[in-house]
Amino acid sequence: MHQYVGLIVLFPLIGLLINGLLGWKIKNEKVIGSIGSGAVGLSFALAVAIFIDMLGAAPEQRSHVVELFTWIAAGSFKVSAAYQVDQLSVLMTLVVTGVGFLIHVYSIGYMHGDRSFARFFTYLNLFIFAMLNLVLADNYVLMFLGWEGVGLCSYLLIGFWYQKKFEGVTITWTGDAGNKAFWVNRIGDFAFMLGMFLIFKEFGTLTFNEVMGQADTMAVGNSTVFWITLLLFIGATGKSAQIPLFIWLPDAMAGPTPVSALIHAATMVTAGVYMVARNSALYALAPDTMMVVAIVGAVTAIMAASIGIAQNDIKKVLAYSTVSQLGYMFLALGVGAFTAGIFHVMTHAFFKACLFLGSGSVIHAMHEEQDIRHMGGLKKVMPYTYWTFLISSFAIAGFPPLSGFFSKDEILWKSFADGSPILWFIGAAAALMTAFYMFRMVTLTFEGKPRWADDKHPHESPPSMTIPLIALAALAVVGGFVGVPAVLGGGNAIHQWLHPVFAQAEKTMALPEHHAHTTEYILMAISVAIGVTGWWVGRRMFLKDPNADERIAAKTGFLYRLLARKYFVDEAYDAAVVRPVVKTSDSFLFRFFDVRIIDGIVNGAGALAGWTSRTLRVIQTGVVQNYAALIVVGLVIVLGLIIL
Amino acid sequence: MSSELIVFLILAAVGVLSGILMITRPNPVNSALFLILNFMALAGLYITLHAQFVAIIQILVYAGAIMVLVLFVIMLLNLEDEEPLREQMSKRHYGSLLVALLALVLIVQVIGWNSGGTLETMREQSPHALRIGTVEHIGSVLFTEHVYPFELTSILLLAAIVGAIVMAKKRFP
Amino acid sequence: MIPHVLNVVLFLPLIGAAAVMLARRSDSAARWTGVVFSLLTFVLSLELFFGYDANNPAMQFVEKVSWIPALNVSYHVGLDGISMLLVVLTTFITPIVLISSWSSITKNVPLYIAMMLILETAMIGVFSSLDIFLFYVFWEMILIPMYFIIGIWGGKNRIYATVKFFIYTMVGSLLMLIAIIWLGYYASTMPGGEFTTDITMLFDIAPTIPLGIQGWMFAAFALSFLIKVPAFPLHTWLPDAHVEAPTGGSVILAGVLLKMGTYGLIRFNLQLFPQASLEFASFLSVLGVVGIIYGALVSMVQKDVKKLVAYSSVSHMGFILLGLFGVTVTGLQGGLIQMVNHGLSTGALFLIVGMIYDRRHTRMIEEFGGLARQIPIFATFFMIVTLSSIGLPGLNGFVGEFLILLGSFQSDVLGSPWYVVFAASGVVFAAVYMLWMYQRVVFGVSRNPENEKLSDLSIREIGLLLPVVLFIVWIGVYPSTFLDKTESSVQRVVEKLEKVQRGEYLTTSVSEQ
Amino acid sequence: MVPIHYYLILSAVMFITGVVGVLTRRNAIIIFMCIELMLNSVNLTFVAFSAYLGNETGQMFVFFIMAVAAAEAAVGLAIVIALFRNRQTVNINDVNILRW
Repeated sequence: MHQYVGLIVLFPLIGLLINGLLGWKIKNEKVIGSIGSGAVGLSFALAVAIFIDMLGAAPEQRSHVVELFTWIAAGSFKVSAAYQVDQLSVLMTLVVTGVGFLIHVYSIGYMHGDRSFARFFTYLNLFIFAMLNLVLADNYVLMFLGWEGVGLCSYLLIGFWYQKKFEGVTITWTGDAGNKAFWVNRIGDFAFMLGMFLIFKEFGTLTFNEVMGQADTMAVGNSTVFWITLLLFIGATGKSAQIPLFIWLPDAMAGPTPVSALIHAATMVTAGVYMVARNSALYALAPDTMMVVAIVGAVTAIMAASIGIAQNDIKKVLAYSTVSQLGYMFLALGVGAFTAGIFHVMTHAFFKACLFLGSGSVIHAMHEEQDIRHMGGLKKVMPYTYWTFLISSFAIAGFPPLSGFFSKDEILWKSFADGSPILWFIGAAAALMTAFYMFRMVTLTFEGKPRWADDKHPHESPPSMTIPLIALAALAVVGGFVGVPAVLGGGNAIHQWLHPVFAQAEKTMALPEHHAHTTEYILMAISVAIGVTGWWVGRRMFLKDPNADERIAAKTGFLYRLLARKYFVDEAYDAAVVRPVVKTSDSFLFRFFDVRIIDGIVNGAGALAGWTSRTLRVIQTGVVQNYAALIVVGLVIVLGLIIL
Repeated sequence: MSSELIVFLILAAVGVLSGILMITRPNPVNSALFLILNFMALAGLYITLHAQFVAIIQILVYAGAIMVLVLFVIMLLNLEDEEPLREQMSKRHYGSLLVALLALVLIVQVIGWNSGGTLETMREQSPHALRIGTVEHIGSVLFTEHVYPFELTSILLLAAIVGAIVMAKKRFP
Repeated sequence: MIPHVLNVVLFLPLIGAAAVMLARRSDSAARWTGVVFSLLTFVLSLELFFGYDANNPAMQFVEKVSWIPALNVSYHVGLDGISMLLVVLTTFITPIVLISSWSSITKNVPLYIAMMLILETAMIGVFSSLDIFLFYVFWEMILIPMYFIIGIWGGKNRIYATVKFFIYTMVGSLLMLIAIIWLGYYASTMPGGEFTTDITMLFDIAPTIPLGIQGWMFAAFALSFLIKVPAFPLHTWLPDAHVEAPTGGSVILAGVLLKMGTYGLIRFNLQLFPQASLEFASFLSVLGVVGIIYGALVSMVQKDVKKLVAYSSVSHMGFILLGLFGVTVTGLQGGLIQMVNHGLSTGALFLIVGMIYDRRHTRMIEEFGGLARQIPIFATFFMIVTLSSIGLPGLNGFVGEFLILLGSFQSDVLGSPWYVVFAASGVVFAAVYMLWMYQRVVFGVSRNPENEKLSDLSIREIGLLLPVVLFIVWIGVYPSTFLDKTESSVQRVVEKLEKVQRGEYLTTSVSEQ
Repeated sequence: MVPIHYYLILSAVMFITGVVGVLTRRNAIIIFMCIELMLNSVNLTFVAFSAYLGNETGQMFVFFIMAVAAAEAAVGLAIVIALFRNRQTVNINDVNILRW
């Protein structure tokens, strides 16, 4: 089956071409939506088929490379448009197409009546196309194509309602938010490109298999590999919204909600995690980078979670939650738990997509209202949304036996066992905050008394929106069972499945086996307790007093403002980077250097010639006698020279 | 002082004086008449140089044809007198005068007052001088050796005639 | 096979120019004549592309006729992969330019068409000359039509721009003329040598010039080409020329004329003066890198869209310069494909700016906004071309920039990764200035009521942009079509330089012999 | 005997007289006549050399110079007439159209 992998990528491409070129003529939303969703559905079906096919094969025969054509070749450099079908990429493909398909279906309902309906589905298909290239690529360059491609889609979709205003630091329009996302991503991509150059210089190839093959013989701690992995990781911080490049993701919420769910929660932002996992063999060679990854992940997790506490925009809360969860994933990667990271990518895709779609359903019902302080009591009005939202919230808070529990717990356990207790502590603290802000949000949105204006008439969303919600909630419930750890008597199927991909890295790192289950049980209990505490506090506090925030703000003062204003990171970047660059470019480089100095010299040379001529022109009086007199003067001079 | 020298000096004095008077008269007619006198003196000098044919041509063409044409134009235009030279002398005029005199000094310096250089051998006229100035000799040389320039001269004169007519006649409407 | 196809391609536009002047009674007759001739030239030039044997690094389609026997100057033309690609680019762009001026040029139409066709002949001549003297003649011949195109059909400040353009170029090319004469003279001092300007001969002779003199020769040639490129800090003629030139002039200027500079650097500087090239490589690469960043930063703060695109050219051409002087096959191939890319994408950007200028008679960014709603087709094309310009993978810009950066990163001549580190930051800046401009022009809401009345692109305008976009995607997805053609020629250039670097190339000065 | 210097110096004096006239007078016709004077002074030099060298070429020159002078007179005076017709003056200070 694997040789048909090209078709998985081709279907969304066909979908986007049909909708993009003929969408304005089709006009019928049903048809456009069906084409868009159908294309992704077909890809998903094919991915499932390949997956089943692979299940039937022996573990060592599950990895294949399908080469389509030579893409770029110059000198010693050659890359192909080739796809690598292995356990990791198939898993990611399943998540991307599966969740993607559900969100496509949801969008048919959500985008109903939008004048750019076809454009929206074109972009969504383009995104799936790019994302599939990213996860299926067998070399860095093709991966980079997907990498930038998803960035482009993110840009296009954030600014999809380009005539809408959006508030943010130095942001007025949704398009500005799109630009910010693209620019910040580009900074990451810049590092990614440098990483690629360095890889090519070191290994002479940019194909994953060949690079990993050569890496097998390298020594741990190689400094080139350190730089390679660090640069790639900086690329990942851009795409996956980690410190220091996380600032774009909260503003990316300017886009339509399905976009937030698909791109800015479930798939694209996990690309960095996938990329690091794909290069696990290289990272294993660079323990220093691994440390950086782990620390960045942990710090991002707690920082974003703390910001999430003080946000009132339903999508902003979820956005910071996403950043925080991504931090977990990197924490996992950093301590060498690649499987756990990918596992969390998968479960996170389920429950976060569900949460975002649920929030979209709420926003839809509330007529574009996003402030949770003006909601409340929606439980009765929109039960499907409420229940799915609640289930997903429990999942993210890590309540057993929901999916989030297994993946998050594995990360925390590994960070304790293979990392350090400090990392575990930060992770646990972030988990507490996560549970707190999630239930603060759930309570403010759905419970208590309605606080919305009288002219609003919330209603439950149409089936095209609720069915994906239910499907995702179901996945959020059962998704974790593929990774039940051994201590709980599970086979940890996902670990088994992914093991061949990470075998090389694990061999290099040679992590110790942990046989003492006691610690694991204790930690598990603690994390369950944390989840329950967060839920209880969050629910109690805000059920009693929906304005509890104001009391806290009054009490803590600056600390609260710090959180509410997101640690002033945007302002700091603006003052430290954006403004100085623009100002220097404008007043020094352009107005002074270009116009005054260079053009000054050029025009000065011209002016000098002009001045000389003007001076000499004085003798050109136009009076014949003067010319004659000058002739005589010339005669005198010539004669004088003859005599002398 | 030989008689030849006396004749030369008289003619030279007439030539120089008439030249100076020519350039200083306010009235163009007077100037023209002094110029004719100057040409006469030159014709005399040509005679002393045994160039009879040139002397005659000088009278005929210059004093006769050209100067008559000039007088004719002056009268045709009915010009008023220019203001006296004295009153219009400006810095520029003095400058010109100075430069011109300087040029004269330098030219004379080049020639040498009475001696020096290659001119030293030319204290007397060539014995051939008598022969080459005759009409017969000039004619034979002109129509043999210099026949091409001579014929070309006719084209030049034709062009001058056409040019003069074109420029002097009234414009086409 | 068409016999003497290069001669035909070279002179057909000139014949076309004569035909246009004969048909000058009616503007539309002149337009049609011009378009027919330029399209015919393009079709014939396809024979050059498909008939070119990619495995043969030698000059092909060679024509040689003695011209000035006393100086050994001959009409000697021929193509290798490098020049073939640029010739086809020229013949591709010219019809587009002619059609683009269909309704925007109304003054003295036949003369405009004729000038464009003369320009085409001159440009093809520059790329195909195998005799420096002939090259110089074509090089200078470019100036005349360009002078008139900007000077007659340009904007308000056109005379200033024209004179600046003219004098900048002249300053460079006069020094080049001196160097050409010196080269010819040097050839005559070789044992049994005679005065020659034939580069196939000079390729062997010139590298033996002692390094000191070679440096001066290199500088004389390079100055001329760097002005044309234009490399920082010799670029200030470009924004003025672009802003004042009519759309067609801008397109041809960005699309082809700038390439003459980089082409000259490959053809003459690298191949005639290899030792000096290696000496100067890091200096020129620094100029390239500074140009990339400087152009991008200055571009960012422009208020006039056309000026912004003009400065972005400085940035893009900086990449090419870096690619050439990294002296690797990868980098040079990238530089070459980037020349084509820049011609396509910046050319298309100027077309697009011209289209909006025709409608609104302004190019100020602040005047627009919300165009996506009024004129969506325009916005779509604008988006694709913008993305190509910022080097999005899958479109052409990426292939060129990536190969250049990759090549220079491996370069032994440069020997330091820092060039690439700084140059790659241009990729970030490119996204900043292009998308910022795009955001302000196309997204948001209209800041001027005039924008509400705009009409979307006509069939003619779509027809202009479609082929360009097609090639933008083509090169992005399957660049091998073009890279394969140039590979062997580039390999030959690089091998020569590598030989020199290893010291294998025999350097013998005249005095030693 | 009269040495050739005398003729040459006389010629020079007359020539400079003509130059002074050209430089100082304003009436175009007088300037024109001054030029004739200069031409004649040169003629004198030619004839003198012709006589002293015994070579007729000098006189040939004079002959052709006269032809040229005649042509010049015709054209020059035509110009003066045209000028007067257009400007009602022959004062060359008023005629400075050479100045751009």
